Order: sequence, then structure tokens, then C-alpha cells
Amino acid sequence: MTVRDALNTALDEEMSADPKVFLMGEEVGEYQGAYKISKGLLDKYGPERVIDTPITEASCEINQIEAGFTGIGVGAAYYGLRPIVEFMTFNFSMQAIDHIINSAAKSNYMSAGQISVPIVFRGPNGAAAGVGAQHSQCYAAWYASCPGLKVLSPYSSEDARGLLKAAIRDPDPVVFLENEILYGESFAVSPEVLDSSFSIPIGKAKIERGGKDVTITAFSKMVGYSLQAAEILAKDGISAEVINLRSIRPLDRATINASVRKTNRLVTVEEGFPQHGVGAEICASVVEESFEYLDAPVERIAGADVPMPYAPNLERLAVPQVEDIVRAAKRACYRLVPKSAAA
Amino acid sequence: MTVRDALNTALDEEMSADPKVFLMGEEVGEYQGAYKISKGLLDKYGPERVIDTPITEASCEINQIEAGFTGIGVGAAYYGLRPIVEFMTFNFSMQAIDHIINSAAKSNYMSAGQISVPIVFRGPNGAAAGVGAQHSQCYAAWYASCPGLKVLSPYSSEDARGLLKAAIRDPDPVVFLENEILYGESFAVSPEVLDSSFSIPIGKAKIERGGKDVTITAFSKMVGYSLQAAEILAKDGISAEVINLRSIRPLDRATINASVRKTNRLVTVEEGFPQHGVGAEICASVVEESFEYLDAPVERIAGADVPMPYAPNLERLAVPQVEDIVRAAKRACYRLVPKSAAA
Amino acid sequence: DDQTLLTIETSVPFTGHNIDPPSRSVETTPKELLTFFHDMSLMRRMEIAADSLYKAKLIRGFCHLYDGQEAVSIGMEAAITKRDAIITAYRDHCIFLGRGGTLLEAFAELMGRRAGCSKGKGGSMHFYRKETNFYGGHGIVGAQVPLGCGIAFGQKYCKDETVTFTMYGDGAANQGQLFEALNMSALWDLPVILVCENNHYGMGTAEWRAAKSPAYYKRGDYVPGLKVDGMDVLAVKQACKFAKEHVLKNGPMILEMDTYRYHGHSMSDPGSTYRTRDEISGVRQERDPIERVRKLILSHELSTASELKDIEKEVRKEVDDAIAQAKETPMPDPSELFTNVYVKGLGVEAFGADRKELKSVLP
Amino acid sequence: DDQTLLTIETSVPFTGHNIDPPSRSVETTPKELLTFFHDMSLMRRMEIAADSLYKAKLIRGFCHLYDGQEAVSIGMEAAITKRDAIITAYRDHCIFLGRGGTLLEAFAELMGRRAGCSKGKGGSMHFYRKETNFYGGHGIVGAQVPLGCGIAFGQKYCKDETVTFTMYGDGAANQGQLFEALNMSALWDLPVILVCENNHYGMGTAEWRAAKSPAYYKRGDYVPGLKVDGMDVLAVKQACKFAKEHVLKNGPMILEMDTYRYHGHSMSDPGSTYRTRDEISGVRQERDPIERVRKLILSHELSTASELKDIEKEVRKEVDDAIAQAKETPMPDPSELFTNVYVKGLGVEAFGADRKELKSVLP
Ligand SMILES: Cc1ncc(C[n+]2csc(CCOP(=O)(O)OP(=O)(O)O)c2C)c(N)n1
Ligand SMILES: Cc1ncc(C[n+]2csc(CCOP(=O)(O)OP(=O)(O)O)c2C)c(N)n1
Ligand SMILES: [Mg+2]
Ligand SMILES: [Mg+2]
Repeated sequence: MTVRDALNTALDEEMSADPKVFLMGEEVGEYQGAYKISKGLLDKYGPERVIDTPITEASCEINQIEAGFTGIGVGAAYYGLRPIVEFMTFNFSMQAIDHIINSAAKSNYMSAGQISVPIVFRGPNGAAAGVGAQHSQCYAAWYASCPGLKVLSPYSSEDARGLLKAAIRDPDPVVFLENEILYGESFAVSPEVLDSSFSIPIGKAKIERGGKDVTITAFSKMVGYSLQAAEILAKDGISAEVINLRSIRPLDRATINASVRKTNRLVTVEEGFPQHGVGAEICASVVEESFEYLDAPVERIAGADVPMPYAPNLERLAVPQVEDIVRAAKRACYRLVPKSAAA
Repeated sequence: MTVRDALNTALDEEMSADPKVFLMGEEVGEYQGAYKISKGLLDKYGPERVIDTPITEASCEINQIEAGFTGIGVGAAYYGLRPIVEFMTFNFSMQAIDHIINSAAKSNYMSAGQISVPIVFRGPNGAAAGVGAQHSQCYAAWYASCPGLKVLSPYSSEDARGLLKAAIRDPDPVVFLENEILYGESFAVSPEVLDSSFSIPIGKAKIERGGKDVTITAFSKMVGYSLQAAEILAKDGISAEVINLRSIRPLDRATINASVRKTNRLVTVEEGFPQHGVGAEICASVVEESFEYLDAPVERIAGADVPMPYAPNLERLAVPQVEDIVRAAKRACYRLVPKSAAA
Repeated sequence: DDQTLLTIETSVPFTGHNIDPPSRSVETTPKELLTFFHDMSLMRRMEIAADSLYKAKLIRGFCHLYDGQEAVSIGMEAAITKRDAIITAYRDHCIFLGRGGTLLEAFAELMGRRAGCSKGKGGSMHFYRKETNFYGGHGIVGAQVPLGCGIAFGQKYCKDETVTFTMYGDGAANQGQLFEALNMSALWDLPVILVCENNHYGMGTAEWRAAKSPAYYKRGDYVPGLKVDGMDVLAVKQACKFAKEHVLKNGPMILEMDTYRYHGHSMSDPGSTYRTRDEISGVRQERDPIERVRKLILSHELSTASELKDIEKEVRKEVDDAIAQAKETPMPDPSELFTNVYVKGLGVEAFGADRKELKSVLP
Repeated sequence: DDQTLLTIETSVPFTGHNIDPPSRSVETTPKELLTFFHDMSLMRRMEIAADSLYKAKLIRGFCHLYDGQEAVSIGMEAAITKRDAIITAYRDHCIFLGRGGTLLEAFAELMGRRAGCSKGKGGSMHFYRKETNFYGGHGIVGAQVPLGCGIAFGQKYCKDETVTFTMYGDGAANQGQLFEALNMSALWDLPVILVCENNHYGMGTAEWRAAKSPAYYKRGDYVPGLKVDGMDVLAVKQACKFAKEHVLKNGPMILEMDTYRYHGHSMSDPGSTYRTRDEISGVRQERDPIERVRKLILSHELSTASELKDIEKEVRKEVDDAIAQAKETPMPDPSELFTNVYVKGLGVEAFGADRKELKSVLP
């Protein structure tokens, strides 16, 4: 099952289970360039519940007016509906970020529980390929810094289905960060995952691969890279444990710390900018809770600290590669001495 | 000299030195509620260069349309002017954040140096008093995660003058995070600080107080709290070194690491949300560069991980207090065992 | 008796944009007029008392008062039901009262007490009353407009045959998201009324300095609009009734309420530097919404001047009692720091400023 | 000879909003018409070649082509000087060429080579040419509108007597920040022309599905507007000349250019699912901007059909040569990863993905 189909079936099942769930966003129905996550849903649920596709004169598309449509989505959630707001990419969510933070994340608190906001903001996040600086940013660290939001980021088809279903059922605002490059990827799934009752608990990481020598944390596309790195490390006799974070907020500090207490070494991996990133938080959390277990400096692999360049050779340098993870893990295991290279 | 006057004189001198410098923003001329940082400048430089104050029919105020006026400011910087854009508070910068990140921070890179953006975004940041969840957020970690931006946060009058002058003269976009509560505070300043040529190098932290037992990093209002904490700790025989970060991006990793290599203990202090915060980054940086020097877990003091409540008793619990810093420093020095309290 | 039908002319005619305005003749009853008088007086008194409490440092932070604008809330409420929804900005105390909130809840919130309508966690700008469809209380200028359109979206989705009034100021009228939301509301025929409370200033900025075109009822371009004397409670009632019917059938509409705030923008603004005292006292003398109703009541001999004075005395007492009571109510329990961050906290730990000293499992 | 004045009627009259439209009679010369023919043909050819290069995987990511819309760029350039400024969205290749950029710089940028106009760091959406006041190349829909108003602010501030053309699409026309920027530009009388290139679709969305009122020249409300046949290069020239004069004296104005893109929105869009092939071929046959000029040239006997064919052949060669050259140019040096992050890097260290392997002191 591809991640695209996983997301599509999750949407379909949750819409069929709860008439208050509806889709709005920039996924364009007739338009062939779109990512087609909501394929078939218009036919099934009609233009009242899939509000992006022009079919009747009464419906319209809502591209490129993110502040307005996000505000409308949040307002609908105030009223008790369960909107799923799609951003064509999360880069455009910056135009609507005030609504995500101030209107969605804080309302339940400010109203002492009167105004809950059961809404999901979803879409592709982070780097795609060759789309340049304005279309490649990762928003995981920003959103996950905000109390009131829950922030999920699936890797596999199992994740995509289980986490999206959990997000839609959750009574709080959820930011759901997908990855364009993963949409077409296929993952084997168990029958259980295909069951319509399937969902994954929010706030729990998954150990994708057990190991004893070094812990590697990652989310989204970087989980795949980390698994590849673990494969290579295994050949060198290093047993890496790969943690798929799944949830960036709440962050599963318990699973991470338990793993580090076992391996005594940590490599964090993410595609976003390094400063104030997810890796920094994980490092801080481990230092706070498991300092005495750490046998080596925490190694941080992240996007380069530059805007995303277009040229393919520069772009490759700007995002983590499998070999970066391998190298960092070896350093953590004292199999390598750090080099002091300059570009 | 108050921080307000420090900012005011810095603006005045830089406007007088360079006719391309102008002010635009939400500081309202006739309005008594404003923070009065730009007091007197309208009279001196006229409505063409202080573009917020209604004096002639041709001028207007530009409150509450942040996306538009920020975009206009950035465009003016593309053209070669040196705009200083004031946000009434940085909370409202979220409506304009796309321009700060995508239009300002990334342009020089995307254009390979053709379109530089010499602009300053300034205004009060973080918690004031009793203004609730939507008006109290700290944006230091968000902005400072973005390559292309420089992010400064002054504490004292010396900082305010020297950093603002440096920011205005700098050819890159600078986010300048002030603190409402500090505006009225007075600091002694040396004659050198009052000289119109004075400026502080961007990217360098200042050791506000030397010490040997524990390093405390802080910025903005929390520097004052940390100095108070150091005072108290001194009475208990603990010698704390207090680092005023001044610049959040670039972060002065060298000064921080050098201090920790000396004290072997670190407490980070900030008012913002903890996850992916400045403290997390500092912790990661020290673990990366000075792991073997650390004798105790890094202690992180930050805003509580909740939206800001209004009630004074809750509000007090939601932001760091001097005693929190003292306690954390003592823990770092193994003078206290951590308690596991629940609220 | 109380229920006799009276027909009264509005102060000035309505002006329409892309729409034929309703009649100037408004129906009312003696009872309604007396209720208006009582309710507006209560609001006025509440706001004046809030001013004193602020000066006595019992209220902190931002505090935006509504006195002068009471007719907008009261006229609107007279035209609609509590199943219709309202959302507004930070100038929200009286809107809350109009929706059925109590003085005690209001004052307790302002003082940050647990008896407050937001249990002391919201403060002056964040009053809510979901049970009567009052959705707050928003501090970010303009943000409430798309939110209100979203509530109307919900009403239409659920086929509730109700409408939403989304209130904003003349300053907010220049915010881009308003135009985005209006376009979508018009495309989708949402039952939403954009109520622009034009009190002629956004903080210290006169409308003409903030807007090239301060004809806010026309700013919807393709969306119909109506200009209303917002100091005339009967005109407001008439306009809101008209608008509610209109939007249920045809989609959004703008009502520009010509109104005035007596107080400064918030408590730090004396409100007298960017406008003249003459301007303020002129409005008080000629257009005050409460005095207008007093005159109507007296000229129609529905009550005597001294009976009205009694109402005012009684109102004053209601307010004083509520304040006294509010002062007795406790602060929120410290554990409230960690409640309502989420509806479903998932048993996750959240941290205080010193995470090793203060943490809590989220409920 | 070359400089004989010709007077030609525009295809359709201009339609004005809050303004008297200019005359339909446009002055031109044989030389100008032949230049138009050459330049538009060159643009057309460049875009078609980009399509092939994309399919050959030499261009990656997003790539938005301008063929069909050439008359807007060319007509505009004919009315203004390079001291006037232009800013646009991501559909920027031809705007760059119109501003004096070379084919080599364009193709090299598209292929991510260091000879590109942004040294390969920008890509298709981020072309710039500051020396002739072309400010890009922006990927965030609508953002370029306030940016353009800001450039105009700079022009006015410096008393340069120049103007800015800020170009956006029919989709972008619904963005709120456009209304914010317009209000301020009108209050400050900025010399800015908002050029709405209405190609009738924003991605796959027809204009009437995205806008309640697709009369974009009227959407400025209090700002004057003009509707222009954007497929008629002479009409565009006339309108831009008129607009430039107008805004220098009176502040902003909107020009709605009725135009059409032949290609899909970007390379992943065949462009034929949300519109009929008949629609596209109808436009090609009846309104194509190049064919219109060809007909004018032939009917005025300024050149022969075969001479025009020769121009087209020559254009094709220019393009092929530029591509061949671009292919030979090297990729950016890896050290470019860390250049231009700042103008002044302050000697700070910046990190690659593995900070212990790759770091650099910022220049
Ligand atoms: C986005 C945003 N920008 C700025 C502010 C600061 N601010 C608070 S109230 C206000 C004036 C709004 O005026 P208006 O809309 O006329 O409402 P009124 O206060 O007159 O009721 C401003 C600029 C804000 N709260 N939000
Ligand atoms: C803020 C934002 N939202 C969404 C997008 C995705 N997007 C790219 S182009 C486009 C359509 C814009 O259409 P239009 O303005 O008509 O310009 P055209 O492509 O027709 O030239 C959209 C929605 C974006 N780039 N930026
Ligand atoms: Mg107002
Ligand atoms: Mg278009």
C-alpha cells in the first residue's frame, strides 16, 4: 500500500464514520498536478464535504488564500465540525500561521475548555526536489513548540493510516506533516492496519528496528534513511536502534530515553534547519533525563543551515544523506574521529 | 539611561547618519498608549521618514495590516532603502511572517547576492503582564532557526543602543526582539556607549558577570533575573557566570562553550516555550562541543509549556522566576536533589 | 400595556450598497424599550466600574471598554436568538453580557478569578459563552472575521437555519483576511453578517488615516452592505433583522454601525489626544444610545423620569453587588496551569518553568 | 522607413473603472512591430525549449511557462524604461528576458548552473536582474504585490520619478495582502501599477470558481482600473504608458490583462483536464499575440511572410545555441552552499547536514 492510498483510505473511512468530518483545501480536483490524496472522495461524499473541487456552481476552490480559509476552518471547528484543512504545502501555512497558533492552539485554554478545536491541518512538509528555498521548509520544530497543538509526522503507510485516523478522531488541533516524496512509496501493511478501526496512539514513538549500540531518532522520510543507515552499520558490526518518532508533540521522551539508556549513544536525524530543531530538543531531553547514561556526545544530523538551493549538487549537500547518518553513528560509537572539514 | 531612551537615541542617530533609514510601523504618534520609542523623531525627520504618524493628509497609520506593511517594508529594502519596521508586538508579526522568512531572509540567497534586504523588524517580544495567551509569545527560537535572518535581543541600555545601531547598519535582515517590561528600566552607561559611533558586534555574547562554578545563559529580561540569581547564589558560595546572549542568531557558541569548559555546569534561561527553544539549542551545542567537560546535566529553565494564562497566580507560575534559576543552578552544582513535584 | 405595538422612525435613513435598505419605521413595545434602557445602563455601569477596578489595580493588562457602543450589542440581540452566533474582538465584555453572561462572571474574569467566564484564564479579551453561541473574545485584530465565517459555515453545514454576526472595528476593516473570507463566504453563500463597528478610531488612528475609503459598508465590493446609525438601538435592531433574513437566503452582508467609544482605546489611553473633548461631549449630548431611549420612553410616557432613575440606581447596585461577590471568589487553583491545554492530554507530562520542580500529567 | 509612424486600433476598447480609458489608437513604427515579432517569438521558443528540457530531466522541480502571455511583457517593456521596476511571481522566465536578461542566463539557471542569472541557486521561480530593476521571481502567491508596492515606495522616497509594475495572476487576486497593500499605496499615492495577468485559471481553478467577482480591474474598489486585451501587444503598451503617467501623478492603478497560458500551470499539469482543447485552440487561432503582430506586419506590408519565417528560424537558432552553451557551463562550486546566506557573514560558522563533517565560515 502506498502512503497516498493509506492517507486516502484513512480520510475515506473517517468521513464515512463521522458526518462532521469534512475536507477543505488546496487539493485541486480537476487538476492533474495535485497529489491526489483525496481522490474519489468528492464522488463519494459530494461537494458539501469535499470543498475544494469545482463541480457545482456553488462550490469553489480555495487556493492561495490561506489566512482566510484556515480561519474559516478553525471557525467551523469552534462550531463543532471536524474540518481537515489541506495546505498544498506547509510553506503556505505561514500565511495562516496566526490562525493555527492563536485561533486554534490557544482557544481551549483561553476559554477554560469551552471552545475546543477539533481540526487537522495536513499537507506535505519540508523539502521536495528542486523546488528551491521558498518551497522546501520543514515546520515540525515551529509547530511542535506550541502548547495546544499536537504535531504528527508519518513515515510509512501504517503510520499514515493510523496517525491520520487518530488525528481526525482527536478533539484537539493536530498539525499533520506529510512528505511529498513518500506519497508514492509502498509499504507492506498487516491486515490489522487495514481494519477501519485501526489507529495509532498519539504521542508514542515506534521502534522501527531494535539495536543495542546506538539510538537513531528520525521522523518522516528520514526514518527510511535511518533504516538504510542501520543496514550499513550492521555490516560494520554496529547494531543501531531506529526510533520513528511519529509524534513530535507530544514527544515520546520515555521511549527515546529508554533506548539511550540501553545504547548509551544517540544520533538525531531531521531534514529541517538545525538551530532550535527537533534534534536539539531530543538532545536536551536525554541530557536532562539520562545524562549519566550517555557515553558519547549526541550527534545531530539536520538540514544544512542555509536556505534550500536549487542546483542539484548543492541541494544534495543541503539535506541529510544516508552516509551522513552512518558517519555520525560511527562517530558516536568512537569508530571515527571527527574531521574538521570546510566546504 | 532607560532602555526606551537607548532605543530612541539609537534610532535618532542612525536616521541622522543615513537618509535611507526610515521608520514605519505601528508605533502610534498621537496615541498615548504606545511605547514611545520613536518619540521626537517625527518632528525631527518629518512624515516622509517616520511613516506612522498622522500629521499631513498624505500620511497614514498602518496598524493591524501586518502582511501588507511588512511586504512594503521588505520591498523598500529590495530597492535599497533601510526600513525599520515596528510591530506593536511580535505576536502580530505572525500575520507577516511569510514576508519575514520567504521575502526577506531568503532573497539574498535565492538571487545569489543580487537582492540584499537591509531591514530591521523590531518591537516588544514575549510576555508582558496580564495580557493573556495571544499577546505573550516569545518568537526568538522561531526566527533564530532561519538562515538568512539575524536575531538580536537586548537586555540593558548598552545592549539596546549598541545592538540597534548595529542592526540598522547591517546589510542583512535583522529581527530585533525587545521587551516591554524593560523599556522603563534604567541602566548606567559609560560615555563610550553614548558616543554616536558606538555599536556592538552582532553575534557576540557578553559575560555580564564572571564566575567559576556554573554558567547561566539568558537573553532579554531573563538576564536581569539571572544576575539576581547569581547574587543569591554568591551568598551560598556558588560563583555563577552569567552570559547575556545578545544575539540568538548567530549564536555565540564559542563564548558559551568556553564558559562551560571552565565551570563544567550549565543552566539555560528563557521565557519562551521550552520545546525546540533556545535552551535546547545551547544544550545541544555544548553537548556537541564540550561533552567531556560537563559535570552535571544541563538545567533548562523556560516558560511553562502552556499558553499564557491571565490570572496573576497562574501567570507567575508560567514564566521563570529568580528562584527557579537559583534552584536549577544549585542542582547543577549538586547542592540539591531534584524533586518530582506535580502541580 | 407592556406589549402595545409602537412604531418609531430611526434617527436617520439606512444607506444601502448593492441592496435596497429596509424601512425606517421600526416596531417596538414599551416593554422592549424599558428592557433596552435597563440593559444598556447595566453595560454602561459595568464598563465604568471596570475602569475603576483597573485603576485600583484589580484588573491588569489590556482592558478595552465598550461604553458608547451599547446599542450595537443590544439592538443586535433584540433581532436574533441565542441560537444565532456572535464572535467579536477584544472589546467583548458587553457582548458577553448581551449573550446572557452574568456580571459576576464578567468581573471575576477581569480579576482573574476562578468564577470568571473563562475561569480567570482568558482575561478581558477572552470572554466566551458557548452555550449561547458566543465564540469570544479575540485579541488578534481581524482574525475573528474568517472565524465567524467558519461558524456560519458550520451553521449552513448542519442546516441549522441560524446565522453568525462577526464583529470588527474600522481599523480591522483594512485587514486582508477579511477580503479573503468575504470572497469565500460569498462564493458559498454563508449565512454571515459582517458587523463593522465603526467607532471612527483604531487606537489613536482616525478612520480616514487608516483607510483610503472609510465607507465600510461598501468595502465588500460585490457583497451588499448597509450603513446604520449604531447609536440608535432600534435602527440596529431593524438592520440586524433585515440582515439575518437576507443572509439566510443570499449569503453574506456587511452592516456598518456608525458608533462611538467614550473611553480611550484601552486603559493606557486617555482617549483625548487624538480627538477633541468637544467631539466626545458632542456625541454624548446628541447621540448617546441610552439617552435616546430615555427620551423615547419619556416622550411616549411609558415611564417617568424618576422611575428611570430608579432603574439606574438598581443597576448600580447590581454592579456593586457583583463586584463585591467577585472579590470574594478565589484565584484559580495552581493546578489549573495545566488544565485545558488539550481536551485530551493523553497522559503526557507537561512542564513548568523549572521542569524538575514543577510538572504535571496533562488531564 | 523603419521609423514611420503608424496608428493602429486596439482589438477591443479599454474598459475603465473609476477612470476614463485611454484612446484605442496606438502609435507604433515598423521597427517596433518587427522587434515585437522577434522578441515574442524568442520568448515563445524559449518556453517551448524549456518544456523539452524538463521532459529530458535537465530542469527539475516546478517550472511555469509563459507562452501565450508574451504580449504582456513585451507591451509593458515598450511603454517603460529599465529604470522602472518590475516584480512578478514564479512565471518569470520571459519577464526576465524582457528586462534584458539573456537566454544563456535563463537556461543555465533552469539547469542549475553557475552561469544562471541566480548562479543556479534560485531555479525557475527565482530569476532576478537587479541592474534593470527586475526584482524577481517569487514563489509565494500574492507576496510580490506588497513587495512591489514597497519598491514603488522606494522610488517615491528617492524622488526617482519611476514606477513599479507588480504582476500577479487571477488566482493571486483574491489574496488579502493585495488589499492591504492597495490601501496603503492609495493612502500614500505610491507610483505602482498592479498588473493582474488574468489567464483565467489559477492552477486548475477557473476564475469564476475562485472569485465571486472576477472583474479584477474593479477589485481595487476606490482604486482606478483598466481592462486591457493582454493578447494585443499594442493595447498593453498603450495601457502601460497611460498607467505610468497616471500613477506618477495620482497613485496606484490596476491593469487587468486578459490573457491566456497555452501550457499547463506547471510541468506536471497537462493543462487540458479543466479546460477544453477547443478553448485552447480557439485562443491560439483567434487571439495569439504573435500571430496578431504577424498579420499587422503583413497587412501593412512592412515585411514579407518569408522574412518573418527567417526571423523565426533565427530565433530557433538563438535558443538552440544558448541551450548548447548552457549545457557546457559547470554546476555551482560546492562552496556556494554557504555563500549569500548573508551579505555580511560576520565570520560565523555555518553547518552542513553533518556539522562535524561539513562546515564553513560564512563570507
Ligand atoms: C494583528 C494585530 N495588529 C495589531 C494589533 C494591536 N491593536 C489592538 S486594537 C487595535 C486597533 C483596532 O481598531 P478597531 O478595529 O477600529 O477596533 P476598536 O478598538 O475601535 O474597537 C490594534 C492596532 C492587534 N491586536 N492585532
Ligand atoms: C500562498 C500560496 N498558496 C498556494 C500556492 C500554490 N500555487 C502556486 S501557483 C498557484 C495558482 C496561482 O494562480 P494565478 O495567480 O492565477 O497565476 P498563474 O499561475 O495563472 O500565472 C497556486 C495556488 C502558492 N505558491 N502560494
Ligand atoms: Mg475602531
Ligand atoms: Mg492565472
